[in-house]
Order: sequence, then structure tokens, then C-alpha cells
Amino acid sequence: MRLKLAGVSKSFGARRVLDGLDLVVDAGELVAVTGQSGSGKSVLLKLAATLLPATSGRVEVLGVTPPYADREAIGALRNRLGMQFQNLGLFAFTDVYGNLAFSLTKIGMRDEDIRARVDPALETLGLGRAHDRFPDQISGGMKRRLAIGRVLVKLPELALFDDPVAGLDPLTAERVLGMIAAWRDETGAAVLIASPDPDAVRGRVDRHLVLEDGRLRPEAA
Amino acid sequence: MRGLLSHVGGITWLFFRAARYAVPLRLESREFSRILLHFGVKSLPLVLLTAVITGALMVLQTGAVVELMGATSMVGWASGVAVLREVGPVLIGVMFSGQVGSFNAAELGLMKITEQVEALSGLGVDPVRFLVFPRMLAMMLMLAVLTVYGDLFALIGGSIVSWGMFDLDPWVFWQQVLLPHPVDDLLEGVLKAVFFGLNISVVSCYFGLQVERDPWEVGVAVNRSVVTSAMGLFVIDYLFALARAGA
Amino acid sequence: MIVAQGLRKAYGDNLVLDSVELSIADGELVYLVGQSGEGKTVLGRCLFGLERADAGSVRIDGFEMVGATPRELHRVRMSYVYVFQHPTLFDSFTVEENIALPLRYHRTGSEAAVLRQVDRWLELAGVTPYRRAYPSELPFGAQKKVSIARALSLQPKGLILDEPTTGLDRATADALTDLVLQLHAELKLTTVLISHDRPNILRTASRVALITGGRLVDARLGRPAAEGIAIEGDPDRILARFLGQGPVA
Amino acid sequence: MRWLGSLVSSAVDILALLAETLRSLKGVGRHPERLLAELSSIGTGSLIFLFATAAFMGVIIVFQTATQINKAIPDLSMLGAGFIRVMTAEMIPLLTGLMVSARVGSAISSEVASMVVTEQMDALRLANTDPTEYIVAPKLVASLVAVPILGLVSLATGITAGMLVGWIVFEIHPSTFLNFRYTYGYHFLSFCLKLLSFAVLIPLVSVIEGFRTGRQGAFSVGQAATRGVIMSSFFVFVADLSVSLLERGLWGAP
Repeated sequence: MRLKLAGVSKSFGARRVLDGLDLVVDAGELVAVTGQSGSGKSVLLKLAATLLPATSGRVEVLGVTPPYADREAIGALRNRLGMQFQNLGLFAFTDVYGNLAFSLTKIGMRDEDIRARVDPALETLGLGRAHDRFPDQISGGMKRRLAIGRVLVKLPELALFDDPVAGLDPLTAERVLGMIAAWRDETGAAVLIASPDPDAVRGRVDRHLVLEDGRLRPEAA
Repeated sequence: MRGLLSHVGGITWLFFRAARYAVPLRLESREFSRILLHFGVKSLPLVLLTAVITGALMVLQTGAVVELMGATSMVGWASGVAVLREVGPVLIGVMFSGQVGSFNAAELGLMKITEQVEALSGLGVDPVRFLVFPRMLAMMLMLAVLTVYGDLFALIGGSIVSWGMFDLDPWVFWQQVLLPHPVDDLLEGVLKAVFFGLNISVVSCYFGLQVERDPWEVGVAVNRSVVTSAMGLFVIDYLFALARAGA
Repeated sequence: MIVAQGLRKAYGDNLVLDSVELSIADGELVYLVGQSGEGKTVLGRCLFGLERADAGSVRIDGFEMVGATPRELHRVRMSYVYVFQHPTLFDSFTVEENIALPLRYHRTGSEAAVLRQVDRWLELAGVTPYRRAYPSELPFGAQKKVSIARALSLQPKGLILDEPTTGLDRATADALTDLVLQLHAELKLTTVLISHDRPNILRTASRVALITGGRLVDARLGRPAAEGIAIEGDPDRILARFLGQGPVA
Repeated sequence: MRWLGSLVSSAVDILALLAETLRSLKGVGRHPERLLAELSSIGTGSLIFLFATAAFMGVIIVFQTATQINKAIPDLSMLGAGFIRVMTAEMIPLLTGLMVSARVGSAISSEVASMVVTEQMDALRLANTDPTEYIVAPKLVASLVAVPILGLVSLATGITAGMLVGWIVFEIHPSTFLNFRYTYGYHFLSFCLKLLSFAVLIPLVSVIEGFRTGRQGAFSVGQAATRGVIMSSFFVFVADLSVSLLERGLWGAP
């Protein structure tokens, strides 16, 4: 079990976003969560990424309860996670190559190993020619590919994607989801995708859940 | 350097485009009064608070120098001149530019990003007439009024410090401030403030409208607006000093 | 009548439009579709003078848009109003004031006449209950309707809507599309919809112009059978693939 | 009175952030490239702008005081002494503080705010990197290095500009003008104290205003930039007055 949430609730002030939610994602599984905007999909993903603590309930990420207070230990756990953020979170202070390499240096990889992993990824993502450009100098589509690629090159055991097909037309969206699925097949990672558009993910994932009133339910096909 | 020149050119050009609506006056009164109320009231507390501090600082320094020269009784006169004519308008202008100018640049930048400005011209509404000109007038008026209040508060701050530090009776302090020709000094300060307001409004509108699409640019616009209006402030102040020397 | 000939537009070495030909008759409704980044919005903006094409010609009611002065463009753009993807309403104005803004600015008539007009557009767009509210208090779909009402207040001959249903949930998107169709029919507006809202294109489009690789495929959609859509004018089946549906006939 | 409450809570936040930043200060050495980037954006980015305003200020003050004195007693021999003292103890520190607030404060706030809005901060944390160590600490160190140097150079620029005006317009010879009789050691001490306190306050206040942001994209970034200028220049005023009063209280006489 790569991710296990049991009876998890999350409140911001008086507003309860998640309310006794249960979810299990196994290795090699590709799970999608859809729901209206504001239903708490991003909160769910950030919880799984150990970036937010739950208000109550059990959270297990890669088999452990996240040790939020222990800087070293939580850092080591986060080194094994990857997340594409809704607003992409591309580092403005470094170039395309630096964005892909950043978390790899934190894992402790050597420069030549990083290069050996990032260079081919740049080509696959169609970012080869843009490797030394900064995020504000590339197109919207390239930014999105970079953000997704940043998760993939890290080879995390649990990968989280927050609305990876936002604003994409149906054909491009299909290609992006196909790329994520192929990567999952290759690495056996657990993947959790959030999207506001049920049509975009329907039939392209192993399990399709809907987040409503703070809980998950299977999508009625 | 070339960038600076092109900005100065752009700012001047925007000024002329806006000034066209002064004669005959075509003012969007709804937007004008909104800005006056919204920006003016918002900036009042902090500007006044800094004015009190400014007055205190001026008295501390000019007072000490005058005291050295052996004339404590001159403290009020010296700080009165300094506040009304010089430091008051400049520092209040800097604070105003930090508060209102930067807010304005951010607001217009945001309107650019959300395509509100483009939508305006799509409706046949000239953004310069609808957005820039009312802001220009409002900020000139606002800064003039703020300067009068700010001067008052600065002198209050000054009288407190000169009472506490130099044992100067507040009554004597105010007599000294008011005796020579405070009206001339005040008027000069207010006239300066009108020009400062013009400078801040046109500069902040210009940089706000320079924003294209990236949220990041709004921060850049605010930054440039504050920096450039501060430069403009000192240039205007310098021109005033030159003009007085010539007169 | 909108006629584009040999329209070309490039950003750096990225050729977005390559000799595009398109003609839209008065009172017609056309969807402009294409994949993300393929330039459907660029075409829309070039057609209506928001952006200058590098080469070619766009004539709107006989007036040449490419190379026109800003003042001339203004006049045309007031009769073919562009409704942006974001609602672009003024946050500090109420809904009523937003709609009245162009009327008051252009001094179209007495205050009473302005308010009567505002009534009419509020009614048509179905946003009368929001009259005194500020835009930030409205649901996103209602904001979009208000921005359409504001565009109508100039009594234009045509509307260009840039991705009107993006960011809306299914039901609201369908309702908004129906509103646009109804306005198109009632006011005889020439209507251009820039969109990749597949369900609504399939549901309501009769003419679709697809941009791909800088070229334009001008296709017509028919609904001959109870199920499926017939697509004419799409020899390479690009549009069929884009809509995820093969031609029936 | 709401803004007064927010000022107090800002002061508390500043202390908390200062403590946290000091704790992660040792990490700055691990990212020398970050420190260099911050130094160049805080230091060199402010240079020309600051020196130009300092020169203008020197010119204007000498101009004004000289014409005033000329009206009363046509003896300008002590003008330089008073000028240098006022510049050192008050004008240049305050000017440097305000201009750095304008130039650097808004830049830091909008940078941090856009990092929050675009979720770069979350991305950093997920990449096992502490934002305080990676983003805030280098800014503080760079500011501590750059601001005092900027202050010293603008002091030199302002005094030189004033001296030139005195020489060219009022025919005061530089040897008469450059008179440090009224400038005591503690004036220079308070000059340094002021600059150091600004160097700490400006980046921290701006970072706090940057983090105190909503998630509404451009709107939040613009608001943060505005608040960055306002709050950092306000705290500059407060720190300046505090040091001046402290100086006066400690040494009493002029």
C-alpha cells in the first residue's frame, strides 16, 4: 500500500473540506479523483504529499505516518514522493534543466547521473531545445509538460497530479494521460490524478472516484 | 539606459494623452470619486502616522544643529520651514507613492491581465479617458490635501519632541512656526504636492498598463512605479529649488 | 459579412496561421475550434482587429481591417464586440453599472433611457436578479452572462465569444451555449464561438472551422440520422478525430 | 484601529521569522549561488537609483539652507559642518532605508507572493528543501552585506554633491565645507545602527507580506507588492525614530 487514508478529515477554520474520507492506493495503480472545483481535490493531494497534516484520521504514506516534526525524516520521505501542482510550481529561479534536476540533487544523486536521467527526459518531453530557458520564457504547453516531467524524472513511489489536463483540448489531454499511464506501467508507481472534468479521465484509469461532501465514492458509470 | 529613456518617453506621452481630456473637461465622475474615496481614505492613517514621525525626526536633527549654533529659540522656525516647504511634501510624497501609487499600478496591471482594459476599448471606451485621467486628477487633489494634513501632524510631532527634548514650550514653538510667512511656505509645499501627485499618478498608471499577461509582471510594475516616482519626486523638488533661486 | 483572405500570422519562427481563408455571412453562427496552442484564439483576434495579421486581408462589411488605424478599428469593434474568456467586468461597479458603462460613456441618451436599455439586456441575458450585486458576488457562469449583456448594450451586429464555456460545469456550460444560440436567433447576430467544448459543438454546431498546423478546415455538420453526425468538408478526417466521432455518411 | 493591531501582529511575526531564519542561517553556505543571486538583486539593482536620489538630496539641502542662511547672516562657513552631520545622522540613513524599501521591499514581496501563488513554495518543500533556508536566509544575509555598503556610498555621494553645489554656487571652498566638527562618533554609530536595523527589517517584513497572500493569482501578487513597500517603509520610519531617540537619550546633549 503506497497510500492509505482512513477516516481522514481536514478543516480550515470552520470550513470542513474533507470529512471522514477513506482511500487506498496500491503500487502500480492509477486512480483518478474528480469533483467540482472547491470540493477539496487539491487538499486531498497535498495531504497525500505530506504537505498538509490532517485534522483527524489516519494518514499513511509509503507505509508510515508522516513524521511532520522531524525535518530529516520528513525530508527523506518527501524524496520518494512526486507531485504536479495545480499552478505548476515551476521554479522561477532556475532554467528548464534546473527544474528537472532540482529534486534529484536533493535525493543525493551525482551530477553525471542526473544528466544521464534528465537529458533523455528533455527529449521525450519535447523540451530539448528549451533546456536553458527559464519558465517565464516558454509556452503554456511546455510549462505543463515540464511540470509533469518534473514528477516523472524523480521516479517517485507515489506520484500525484493535480489537474494535469487543465485547459487542454481532448486530443492533447488524451496524450498526456497516456504518457502518465505508460510511465506507471514502466515504473510500477502508484498514481493519483485529480481533475474537475470526469469526461477527461473516464475510461483511462484503473479506478475513478468522485469527491463529494468531503468523501469519496465510486463514479457511477 | 535606453530602457529608461523609452520609459520616460512613454510616461510623457501618456501624460499628454490624458491631459487632452482636461480642456474641455471630460471627467468620468463616478470613477473619479471612487478613487478619491477609496485611495484617499485608505492611505490617510499611515501617511499621518509617518508624518508625526517625520516631524519628530526633523526637530531632533534641525533642533540639535540650531542648538549647537546657540539658538534654541530658533528650533520652531527652522523646523517649520523644513517641514512645510521641504521635507514634509517629499516624505509624504514618498509614502503616498508607496501606498497609493503602488496600489494603483497593481490595480491597473491586474486589469490588463484580466483583459479588462482590452474589453474597455472593445466597448469603444478609451482607457486613458476612463482610467488614467480621473486617477491623475484624483491623486493631484489627494496629495495636496494629504500634505496639508501631513504638515499639521508633522508639526504636532515636532512640537512634542521639542517640548520633551529641548524644553521648548509648545506655545513658543507654534508661534515661531506661524510667525514668519507660513502661508507662503505652506502654499509652496502644496503646489509641490500637486506636481508630485501628477508624477506619481502618471508614472504608476504607465507601469500598471505596461503589464501584459504574467502575474509576476504586476510585482515588477509596482516596483518600477515606486522607484520611478521617487526619482521623479526628487527631480521635481530640485526644479522647485532652482526656480526659487532664480526668483 | 466577414471575409478573410490569405491570412498569415507568425510569432518568431512559429507559424500560427498560414494563408487562412474564411468567409462568414451576416447572421451566421460559426465555431472556431482547434487543439490547445493551435491558434484558434489568434485567428479570432486577428479577424476582429485585436491583433494585427502579418499578411493577408480581413474585410468586415467591406472595410479592410489589416492596416487600419486604431480609431477605425474601434468603430468596427463596437459593432462586432469581442467577449473575452474571462468575464472582464469591473470589480468596483455593480452589474447594472457595468452594463450601463458603455451607454453612459457614449452618452447614448437620457438616464431613464439608459436604465430602460439596461433592463432589456439584463432580462435577455437572464441576470436581472443580480442587478445590484457586484461581480465578485456572482457565480462564474452569471459573470459570463453579464459580460455578454454588457457587449449587447452597444447593439452590435455580431459577437465573438472566446471560450465561453471553459471553466464552467456541464450544466452551466450547456445553459450558456443555449443563451448564445437564443441571442443569435432573436437578435440575428453574426456569432463566432471560439471553443473546444466537444459536447456543445456536437450538440449545436452546424458550421465548424478547425485550425490545425496553421491551416483551416471549413466543415459543415449535419444530423441526418437519429444517432451520429455527418461531417462534410473534412477530407483528412481531422475534425472527425478532434470531435472523437467518425462521419456517418 | 484595525491597522494598529496588524502592525503589532507584524512586529510579532518579524521576531518569529527572524528566529527561524537565524536558525537556518548555517544552510546559506550550502547554496552559494542563491546568495550571489540575492546580492546582485539587492545590491547592484539598487545602486544607480539610490545614488541619484542621494545626490539630489545633497544638492537640494545645501541649496535650501544656504539661501535661508544668506538671508539672515551671510556667513556660510559652518554650513558644511551642519550639513554633514544632518546627512550622516538622519538624511542618508532614512533615504537609504526608504529607497531600499521601495526598490527591494516590493520586489521581495511580489517574488515571495508569486512563489506562494504558483505553489513553488510547496514544490520546494516536496523537494526536501526548506523555503526559509533556501529563500529567506540568503535574502537576509545579502541585505546585511549590501545595505550598509549602499548607505556608505550614498553618504559619500550625497556629501560630494552638496559640497560641489557649495563650491560652485555659493563659493564655499571644499576645505571649509568638509568640516566634521559637529559630527561625533555616536552619529556614525547611529548611522550604522540604523542601516543594520533596516537591513534586517526590510527583507523580513517583505517576506512576511509576501507569505501573507491569498491564492488569487495576479491580484494577490500586486497586493503583496504594495504591502511590501508600505510596511517596510513604515518599519524603516519606526526604526529610524527609535535609534534617533535612543541616541538622544544616551548622549543627551547635541
